[in-house]
Amino acid sequence: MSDHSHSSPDATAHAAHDISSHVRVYIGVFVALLFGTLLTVGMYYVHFESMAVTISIALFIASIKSFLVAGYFMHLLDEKKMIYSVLAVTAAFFVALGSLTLWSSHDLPRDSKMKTHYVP
Amino acid sequence: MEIPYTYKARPDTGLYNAKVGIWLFLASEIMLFGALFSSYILLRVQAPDGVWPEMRLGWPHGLLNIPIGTFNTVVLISSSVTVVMAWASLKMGKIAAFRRYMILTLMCAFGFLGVKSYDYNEKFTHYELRLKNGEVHTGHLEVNGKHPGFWSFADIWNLDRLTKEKVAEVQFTADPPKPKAGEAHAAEAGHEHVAKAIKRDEISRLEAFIPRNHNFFAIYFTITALHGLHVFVGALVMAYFAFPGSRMWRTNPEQFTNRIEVVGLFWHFVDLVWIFLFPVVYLL
Amino acid sequence: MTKILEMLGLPASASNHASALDDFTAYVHLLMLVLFVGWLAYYLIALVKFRKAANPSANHAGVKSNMSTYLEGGVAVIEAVLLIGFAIPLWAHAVDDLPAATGNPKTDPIEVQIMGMQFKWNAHFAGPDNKFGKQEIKEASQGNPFGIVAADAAAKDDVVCVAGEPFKLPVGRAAVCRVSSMDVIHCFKVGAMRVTQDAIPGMSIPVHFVPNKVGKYAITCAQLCGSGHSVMRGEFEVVSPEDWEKWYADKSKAGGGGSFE
Amino acid sequence: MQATNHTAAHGGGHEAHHHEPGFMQKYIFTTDHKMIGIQYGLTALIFLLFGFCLMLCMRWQIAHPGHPIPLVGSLLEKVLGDVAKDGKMSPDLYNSFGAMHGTIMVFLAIVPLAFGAFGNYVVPLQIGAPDMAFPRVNMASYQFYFLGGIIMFISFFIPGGAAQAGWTSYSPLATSIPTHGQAFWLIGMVFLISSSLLGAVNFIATIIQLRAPGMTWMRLPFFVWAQFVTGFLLLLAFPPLEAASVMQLMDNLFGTSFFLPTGLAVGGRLADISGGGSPLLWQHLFWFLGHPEVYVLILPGMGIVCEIIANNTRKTIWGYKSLVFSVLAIGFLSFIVWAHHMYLTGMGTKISAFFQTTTMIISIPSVILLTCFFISLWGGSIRFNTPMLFALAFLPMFGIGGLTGLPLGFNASDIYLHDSYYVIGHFHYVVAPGTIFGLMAGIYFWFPKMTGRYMNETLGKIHFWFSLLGMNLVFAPMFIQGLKGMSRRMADGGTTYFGADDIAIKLNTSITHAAVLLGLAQLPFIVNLFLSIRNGRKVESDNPWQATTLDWATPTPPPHGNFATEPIVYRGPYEYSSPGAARDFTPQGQKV
Ligand code: HEA
Ligand code: HEA
Ligand code: CUA
Ligand SMILES: [Cu+2]
Repeated sequence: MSDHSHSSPDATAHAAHDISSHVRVYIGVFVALLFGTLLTVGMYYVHFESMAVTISIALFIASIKSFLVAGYFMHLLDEKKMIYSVLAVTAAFFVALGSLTLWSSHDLPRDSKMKTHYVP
Repeated sequence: MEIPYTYKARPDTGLYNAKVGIWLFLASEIMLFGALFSSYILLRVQAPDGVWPEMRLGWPHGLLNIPIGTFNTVVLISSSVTVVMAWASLKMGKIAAFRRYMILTLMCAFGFLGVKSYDYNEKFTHYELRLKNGEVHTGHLEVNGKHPGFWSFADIWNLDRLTKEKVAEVQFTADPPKPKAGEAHAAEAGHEHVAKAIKRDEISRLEAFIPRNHNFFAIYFTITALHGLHVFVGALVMAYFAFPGSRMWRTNPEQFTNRIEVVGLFWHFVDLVWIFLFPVVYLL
Repeated sequence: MTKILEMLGLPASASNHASALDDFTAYVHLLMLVLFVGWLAYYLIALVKFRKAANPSANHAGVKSNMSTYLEGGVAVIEAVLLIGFAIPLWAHAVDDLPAATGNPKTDPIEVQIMGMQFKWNAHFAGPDNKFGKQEIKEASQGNPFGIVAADAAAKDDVVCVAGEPFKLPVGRAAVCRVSSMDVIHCFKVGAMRVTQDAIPGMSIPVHFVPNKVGKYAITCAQLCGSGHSVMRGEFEVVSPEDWEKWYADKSKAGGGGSFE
Repeated sequence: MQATNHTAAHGGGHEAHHHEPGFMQKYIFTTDHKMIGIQYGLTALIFLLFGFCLMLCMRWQIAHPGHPIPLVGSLLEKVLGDVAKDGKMSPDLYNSFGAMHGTIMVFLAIVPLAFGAFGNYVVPLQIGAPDMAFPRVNMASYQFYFLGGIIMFISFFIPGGAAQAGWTSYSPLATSIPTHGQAFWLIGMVFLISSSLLGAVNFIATIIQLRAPGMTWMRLPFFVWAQFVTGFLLLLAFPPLEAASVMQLMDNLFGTSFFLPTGLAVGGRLADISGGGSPLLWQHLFWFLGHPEVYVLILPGMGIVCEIIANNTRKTIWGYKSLVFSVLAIGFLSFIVWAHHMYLTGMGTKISAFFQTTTMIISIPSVILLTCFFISLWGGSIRFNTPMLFALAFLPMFGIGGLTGLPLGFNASDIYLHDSYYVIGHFHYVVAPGTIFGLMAGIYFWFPKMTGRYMNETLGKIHFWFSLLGMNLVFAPMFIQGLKGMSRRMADGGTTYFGADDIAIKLNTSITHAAVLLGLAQLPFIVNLFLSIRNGRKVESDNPWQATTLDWATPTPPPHGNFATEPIVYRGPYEYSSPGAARDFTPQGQKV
């Protein structure tokens, strides 16, 4: 637990110049986010052969953007252990929900039919 | 005894209460939106290949208005910056700057909602028309000389309603033939809109771009509406803190700053959801 | 062991794979029984021995031994054995080992489409030509739940039992039931055969079994499906192969899938 | 409670500037965790009774299908209309009572009682906090719960009646019933889920932030640990059901097809829907909540039982550390076992092997928990007062329920037992003589703290023995019915399947009688509860059970703000009969 980091909750501990250096970071992040948005949209107009590539690129950019928002705007890069633990658990369960549901919709008894009407 | 750590950090966790609270709340929100995203993926993966609407079951592409979506993305990103700047202003003790940034944020929030409702309306007035001979068109509808569906659910037509109101014929302006996936709206300019009369009896299905039309719209409206609700609630709370709530600045600046941080966290989360939502429903 | 379960009410089974399942269920119950009786005995002794009157002052630390760790480890090991040795293979057999056709019309598995419908079970056989008639969604109706296209040549000899009419299966020959539903989720359960499978609209899932006793068997619906759930009961009869051939041929001639005009 | 408020109010440090709030402030719109706890408790008990009354009507129908319900039949006909024609229970009514029995018991009775009431009342006291971290959120949480309850209750009286698709609300059935009962159910659920979310955020934040000085994690009473894990289960498992509820509501009201596949027929005709949805998606989202939910039902009960056993054996809990790790393991694992409710929806070998392996793994920490409680008895000096009797009975009852979970957890044996009365027997053993007993134990145990008076022991013992008898006579025969192949949710009690002469059908009647007995056994409790508020024997001190945890270090009843002076914690929670100590208990807040 690193108590003497920048985001020490004690407001008075913040020297003003400290904050203004933060502000520069925020502006930088903002520009990066705009750039990411442009990239995402641009990617849409450039046609990739496979859907998989398109999806991967789009999600990759979205992940970077969300990393920036969470990391800098939400100060997650500089957060306390307790919050990390909560988020880690949440992330694990989210992944479990998505992946196990998807898996079970693909691992069916042999010769089962899906996606179709009941008539085989 | 008073409740401790309402704004001072607890030494061993390094956190004040509301910060713990908001992160826990956001964790539950992750599961909420996560479940919706998972459902989206599952439904989409299970849908057979094929491009809607030519094939009833396929997952549609390029039906949403990308420029509008992009614009809204920029709006939300900007609002995230202004919120964090508002908080930074408080940290530096500048209440006036704080208020300016909050007003900017609110403008972004309501701008987002306004654009979003325009977007919704565009969908409500757009139709998918299936003919008994197997042809499928999308386009705009004119019934008895009126263009239906302006900001209103009740105006939306479907086959049942045509039958009930004994409409024998509708005028249908088909969209331009789709050039390539993804450029549906870009190409609209060069197209001449000619309405064609279509008999009620030729139609086998008539449905606006509303949730029941296709699961794509179902999920699109459900997630974006839920997201919009978050934007709306967040905006209300921020409006409160920007004006009446800011009295607290005079009595307890530290607690007030914390509150803005907490509100900001919520707002950034809403932004985060949109960052995924935009490519996933608009682009892919 | 299975005897004990039968004394408790488990009905006699009538399919080839049933005894393996029943044995397994019995092993699990044996484990449960041992744990329960063991702990209960300990528990009662502890309550009597350490009641306040007999033991006015408590011993702070209590038990010092590691017995419990071994016990928990033991439970874990037994569960692992049951899991890997029995449950998973049994399940793999149930869902993966579909009996294969060899081309011999006398011994090949019999394919049946089972369709749940509020509140009836329907069955559809391919008929003597071994080919299911064409089926289409838009043909489906209450009377023709399988959506058979009557005009199709292959459909003419199909054997169809709708509206709860009992059907028949030959003894000793594998049956593959492809279970589905047209409206809500039902559950195809034939207790005596030890088969259960949800009937889910939009899906068709096979279950297979080899009936080994002639007799009449009830199909129940084990999933809540509406107001008629409790009366949604079907029936089939397991008969000798000769009787079955006869029934099959008669039924096929009597109209079969061609009757849905 | 007000009467004793002053007689026993020797709360020395009751802050002087704190003026007495008015009636509304104090009892209705209160932010005091203790009053909110009591609100939760009373509301939940009323719903418990209501859920039981629904079940009595159903049990009558099961035992005597098609006969008018005695006593209440004509009343039901009057208020509910055609579904209760001639005072008889139609299958529709049976289904809606069944669905609502499940829903009410789970979401409106047990969870609010276990988590809302006990959690609210006891957790802040045990960790030495003045209140919850967010008192107003706490109030909102109760109000959401109350609203959700009202919506559920109203749904009985709308045309067509309440939801009929079981508490599991499987699509497409849930969407194909042409009444609005299901929509009410879904909206009600959204409120209840939101309430639980607010509650969970509050509990977890409180436990993380407001522990008194010296109250380290490993000094937390086990009850607090149980509530902590429960909080996480609520926090992370409920939102998916909230999402699913919204989606099913869309299916219901706006004609979408999230959970409806292509080609669905209603009444033999192709339904006018877009299709393309997945009925199994609903089940996944439901059970993703559903399984953690069952641990929400049991863990607080276990916590209570642990406190009471330690107190009444006068000895530390054996294996505190393994208890804590087990409960954490249960919490974690409970998120990845859910599909054991779905084995028979069509699962391949791999995925079902995964889920049954996790199911078996999760049974191990449950075994550890029980083992620790059992071993804790050894060497104790056991007092058999009413709370202890309930707590002791919890152990074998949970044991039966848990052990019968094993054959359900192995998919091979579940093939035959799935959706039979065996399942009903399994989970009622865990929730009824299990959790309810745990909660009863808690009520008898903390009643003196809440009111300054004991509950009557004689009435308590009558309540206990007849409840124990009743519960077992109700639920044990269900295993036999299940083994005989009787399916659940049968509006005719299974007569169509078995014919009236079968043993299984005969058992129906005896179970119904036992259920009536069980109901009668609650009368002494209700009398006891209300009479003891004013007439019970007064407590001799603030710590009548001579317990060690901080909840007993407060004035009785605890005033607003709870503690006269900030408590400081010096030791673990269960220092009973420590060698060398003057008394047979050493409170956590006592300096050496
Ligand atoms: C509080 C509630 C609760 C609890 C704790 C459990 C615990 C368990 N449950 Fe249960 N379950 C339900 C509530 C609960 N369940 C409900 C409500 C349903 C039905 C839902 C519906 O369909 O409507 C259900 C259904 C259900 C099913 C689905 C059945 C079906 O529909 O086909 C399965 C299958 O795996 C299962 C398994 C288990 C297992 C393996 C455990 C394990 O965690 C159990 C572990 C415990 C032990 C192994 C006991 C250890 C004790 C000892 C070793 C000592 C014993 C001796 C003495 C006491 C003397 N449960
Ligand atoms: C926590 C959950 C819970 C609890 C406690 C109970 C408790 C009981 N349940 Fe229920 N039950 C379910 C959850 C629960 N049930 C669920 C989820 C289902 C499945 C529903 C479905 O199919 O969808 C079900 C289904 C179910 C069935 C099967 C119905 C069917 O499949 O057709 C039966 C049958 O007998 C039954 C019986 C009982 C009985 C006799 C009790 C008794 O143990 C009740 C004991 C309670 C009391 C005796 C009341 C005590 C009252 C007080 C103490 C009041 C005090 C009041 C004041 C002071 C104001 N239940
Ligand atoms: Cu079909 Cu129950
Ligand atoms: Cu479970």
